Amino acid sequence: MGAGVQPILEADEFDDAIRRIPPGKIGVWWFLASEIMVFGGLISAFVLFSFASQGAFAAAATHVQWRLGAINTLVLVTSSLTMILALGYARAHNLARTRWCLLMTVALGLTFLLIKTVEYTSEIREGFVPGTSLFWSFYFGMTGLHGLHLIGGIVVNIFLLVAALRKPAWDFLERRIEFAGLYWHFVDVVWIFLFPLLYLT
Amino acid sequence: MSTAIATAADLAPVHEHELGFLRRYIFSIDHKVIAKQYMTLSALMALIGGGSSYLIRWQLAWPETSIPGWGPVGPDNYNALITMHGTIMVFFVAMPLLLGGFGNYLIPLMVGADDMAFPRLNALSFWTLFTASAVLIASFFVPNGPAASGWTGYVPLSDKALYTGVTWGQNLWIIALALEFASFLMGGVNFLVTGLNLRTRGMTLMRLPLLVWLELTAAVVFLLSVGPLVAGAIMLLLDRTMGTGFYQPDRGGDPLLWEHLFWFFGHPEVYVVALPGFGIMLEVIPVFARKPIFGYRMVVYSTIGAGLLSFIVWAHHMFVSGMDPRLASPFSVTTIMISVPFAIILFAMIATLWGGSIWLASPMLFALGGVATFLIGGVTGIFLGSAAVDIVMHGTYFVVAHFHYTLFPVVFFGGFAGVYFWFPKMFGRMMNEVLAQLHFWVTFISFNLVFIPLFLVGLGGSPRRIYELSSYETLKHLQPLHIIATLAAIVLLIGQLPFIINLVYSLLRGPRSERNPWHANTLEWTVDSPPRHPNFVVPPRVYRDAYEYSVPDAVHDFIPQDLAPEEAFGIRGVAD
Amino acid sequence: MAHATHLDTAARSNNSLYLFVWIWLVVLLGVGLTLFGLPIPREVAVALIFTVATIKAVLVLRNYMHLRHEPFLIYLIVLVPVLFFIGLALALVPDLVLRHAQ
Amino acid sequence: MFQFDTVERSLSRFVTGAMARRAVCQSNPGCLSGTAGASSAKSLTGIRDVVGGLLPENVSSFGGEIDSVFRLILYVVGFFFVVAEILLIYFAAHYRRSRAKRALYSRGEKAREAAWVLVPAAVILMLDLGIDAAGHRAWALVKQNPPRSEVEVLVTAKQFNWNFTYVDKNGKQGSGNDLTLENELHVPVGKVVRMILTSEDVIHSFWVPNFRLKQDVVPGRKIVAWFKVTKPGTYEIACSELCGFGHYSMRGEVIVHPEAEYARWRAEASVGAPASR
Repeated sequence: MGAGVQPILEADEFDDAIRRIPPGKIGVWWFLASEIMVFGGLISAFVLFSFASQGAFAAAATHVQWRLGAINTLVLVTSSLTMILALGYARAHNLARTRWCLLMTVALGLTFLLIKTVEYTSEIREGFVPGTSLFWSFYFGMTGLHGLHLIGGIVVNIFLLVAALRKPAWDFLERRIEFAGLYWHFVDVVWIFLFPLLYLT
Repeated sequence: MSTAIATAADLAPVHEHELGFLRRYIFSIDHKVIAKQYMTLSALMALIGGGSSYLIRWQLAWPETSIPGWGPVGPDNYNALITMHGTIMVFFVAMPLLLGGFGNYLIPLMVGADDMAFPRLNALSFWTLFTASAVLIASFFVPNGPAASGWTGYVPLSDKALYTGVTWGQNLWIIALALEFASFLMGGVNFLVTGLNLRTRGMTLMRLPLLVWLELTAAVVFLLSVGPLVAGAIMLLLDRTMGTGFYQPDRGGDPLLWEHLFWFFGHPEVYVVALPGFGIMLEVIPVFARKPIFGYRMVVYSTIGAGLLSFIVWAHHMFVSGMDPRLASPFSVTTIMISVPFAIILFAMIATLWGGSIWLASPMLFALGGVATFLIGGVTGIFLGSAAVDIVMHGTYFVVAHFHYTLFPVVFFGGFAGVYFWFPKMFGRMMNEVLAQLHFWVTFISFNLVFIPLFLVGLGGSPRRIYELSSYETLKHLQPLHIIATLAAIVLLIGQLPFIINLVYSLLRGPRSERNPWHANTLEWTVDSPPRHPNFVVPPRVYRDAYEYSVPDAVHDFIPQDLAPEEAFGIRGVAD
Repeated sequence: MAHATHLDTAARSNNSLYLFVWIWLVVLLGVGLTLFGLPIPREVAVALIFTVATIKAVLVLRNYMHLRHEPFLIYLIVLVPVLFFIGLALALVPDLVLRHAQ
Repeated sequence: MFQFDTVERSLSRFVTGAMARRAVCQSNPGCLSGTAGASSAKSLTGIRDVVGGLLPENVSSFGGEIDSVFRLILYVVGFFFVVAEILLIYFAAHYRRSRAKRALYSRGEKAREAAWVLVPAAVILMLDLGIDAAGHRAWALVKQNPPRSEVEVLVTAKQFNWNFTYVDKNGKQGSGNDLTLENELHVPVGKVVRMILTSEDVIHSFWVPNFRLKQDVVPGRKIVAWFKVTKPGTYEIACSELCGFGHYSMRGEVIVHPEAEYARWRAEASVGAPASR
């Protein structure tokens, strides 16, 4: 390909594949890549310290309420379902059900936080605070950070719900629900790993 | 494309004329205005950072005297000064200028997009950074002063107030960095989506201007490296506020964890700053040599290679930190291997000059000056990369001189090259060449006079971050070198006056510039100076890569990317 | 092109599949908990529990986050960070773990 | 790194010898070579002195290894640095813009062109690996397998002091009559001294320029370092990791005694030990 006479568009599969991704979607993915590194860093540190702690972590872990944790996992997984169904119904232009699913998602998210608060209070009553030991530092640090992410997701979903309650532009609503969903499911995936890490080991 | 435009559209359905002052110049969502805001912010922070360097240098040269225009500086103030100097220069000058400023201004124009993919996110990321700077500056005025544990904030020094006496200063430092990271996280996502998905027709990946390639690589490197440090910063903040013990050995924590997490980000961060600087040089050199960049693909691949390598070299900052000595040699190998991609990039720049028709205008001078000085930073890096020699060099002034020789060329030589090169595009006026040349020569000479003596101070064995040499008998003889460096530093600071004068004068009185004063090829030169918002009347169509200079039997010695072949080679001239 | 993508993704979104995946997620949660309860050596249990967690994560990623329909680039965006932080963790092992083992 | 020293010597002899020979030949046409031996030896030591003069005097057994790696890197990167700068300046000066002729159109993408960049890069890669190998030998010697120690000292750093505790010959360390000195380390010349470094508060760094020895001192870790001094005298210890407002004055001294003198000092010190603590 010499001087100014290069082909107008080179045949470049990868290139076109990238262009076809909606900007919003790939933007969310780039953001998630960075989030993976945040939680990845925390989780690696936790795992390594728990290896180093020679059983201290496992001992401390017996004091967390794994039942509540399990219930919370169920709640969060279900909220993922309602979130993705919201997308499905939005694409089918079924407004009533879209609204209902978004509402359920928000409700389930709040339920998760509620249960988490119950856990926190009972643990703190028993005298387990972030400063108690390294395990509890990680426990509160990681679940706290996860909780903040969840709050962010809930806020976004409330915005979408409001948008859905008004007369929505379908194209806009779908895209937003899809992108918000990506984030919501990611927060779910993080919990899927945090639960066994903190409760079951 | 249409998706991209749709998104841009439903986010930014605005036109300048119907905007008031506030929406147009302050809370604007035009990437060109936001870019100028970034540049202004980094210029203001640079004044603080430069001022602190004056205090630091004076203290080192004449420790017993009180500093003219300031007064005496105590050891604790000195530690605070070096901490804030490093933090400000890296996070609040270099990144806002090279990514926030040039990246924001040029990526959409160069790929033929009307604006960033997410204009509001773009504005939000600037205002987040603005808040971060405000927080950092506020930390100067809180009780017990600003952070004083070095820009690396090593624990336990930064972990407990009783070690430095700093209380809220350190917390605000952490918060400022967290906000800064959030800002550039948003910015990085925006860059990547804009640069990859908003490319206009015909703008294939291998036709992207190199600046875009390097900015995008920098963005990816930042996004993927910052996470662990965010995690580490959260732990540090919890340690300081919630009484946890992540970094306190007596409670099962480990100080080396912070060093690992910090440098896992800290080293890639150097490339986040360096690559855009190189990008500017790579844009300027072909234009003023009137030659295609030598080995475009080589440069692209070495850039990506350098980006990947930067993730597996961090422990070279920790050779003598007490980490497992078996880690040293592998990290030595990867570290020294970094010299290969950067050598390729630098050789490509030099080879581009060969057989060219070179015009040493101020942008070219700064670009070449940047290459010439960065070579010193690069080669001295090999000494530090070798674990054995690093036993001697680590934590000495050799390191200080080394990283100033890597960062100053890319940030300031690169940055000034960019300003002199794109000023006509940004403001529609030319800058004064005489003042520019004066500015270059003063900066170039005084910069080298500051830091070459510091290499010798380091070889002489002087640790860095010490308040005065005189407490060590064997270091006393190095004092004259410090005095030379300080005098040169003062000249360097004063030497920026021509630039400031030039800037102000040209903004007001500079001669009007046409669209394409340098006869360059990339798309930003095909629109008005300054460009309108949205950038392009019709989405441009790209026919070739960005460096078609001096093509045989073409009408002119340059062929803009969007010029139809028949116009480029037919009898009709270039429609400029 | 926006319209085009919207149409074919609409064709993809499939509520019965989503429900099916959810059932699997719940089942796997149960499996994880039973493993936790079973009287088997801790190491084995932990290993299995995390295998289950990984399967759940993959289910969510591929079906709810539509990764199965995405181009190669998005796989890269997900996998490269994972590789990086695993590499970081491995590099930390000598300093954080082996030190105590001695 | 002995191989490298011989290479360095012969290489430098060759260069200087050639230069001397040319000088002689210019003076008288019918010249005989071989007059260069002495001068080359001198200029050889010249090179090493200039390099050595930049660093503090080395008095440790392993410092020479590190210095030779330093010189190896200096020669290698020095060569590429000089070549690159010369080309940069020469091109910039020689190919000044001329309205008359267009610049040469070369995209540097054909293999023959790209070779101008890729071949030097490949050479650099080779040399890098050489530097790695040389560096690894020196590193392993200093940090990886400390030799059997003859004197053992517990070094405890704290803001802003160095404390040196000698394990009492009869009785383990910690038994009442250990000897602890502040900012003052006495060691015998020519003996392997083994240090166990710990910190009470923050990270410090034990740095003796003349020993070419630096080791961070980390709280919660017991880090082992060693050295063997080849020349009696007093050498300064500097803290080279920022450790607070007193960092700049966290200074200590290593006093290296001849053996007999050290034995005498040790005997006296132990007697007065309880008093001195």
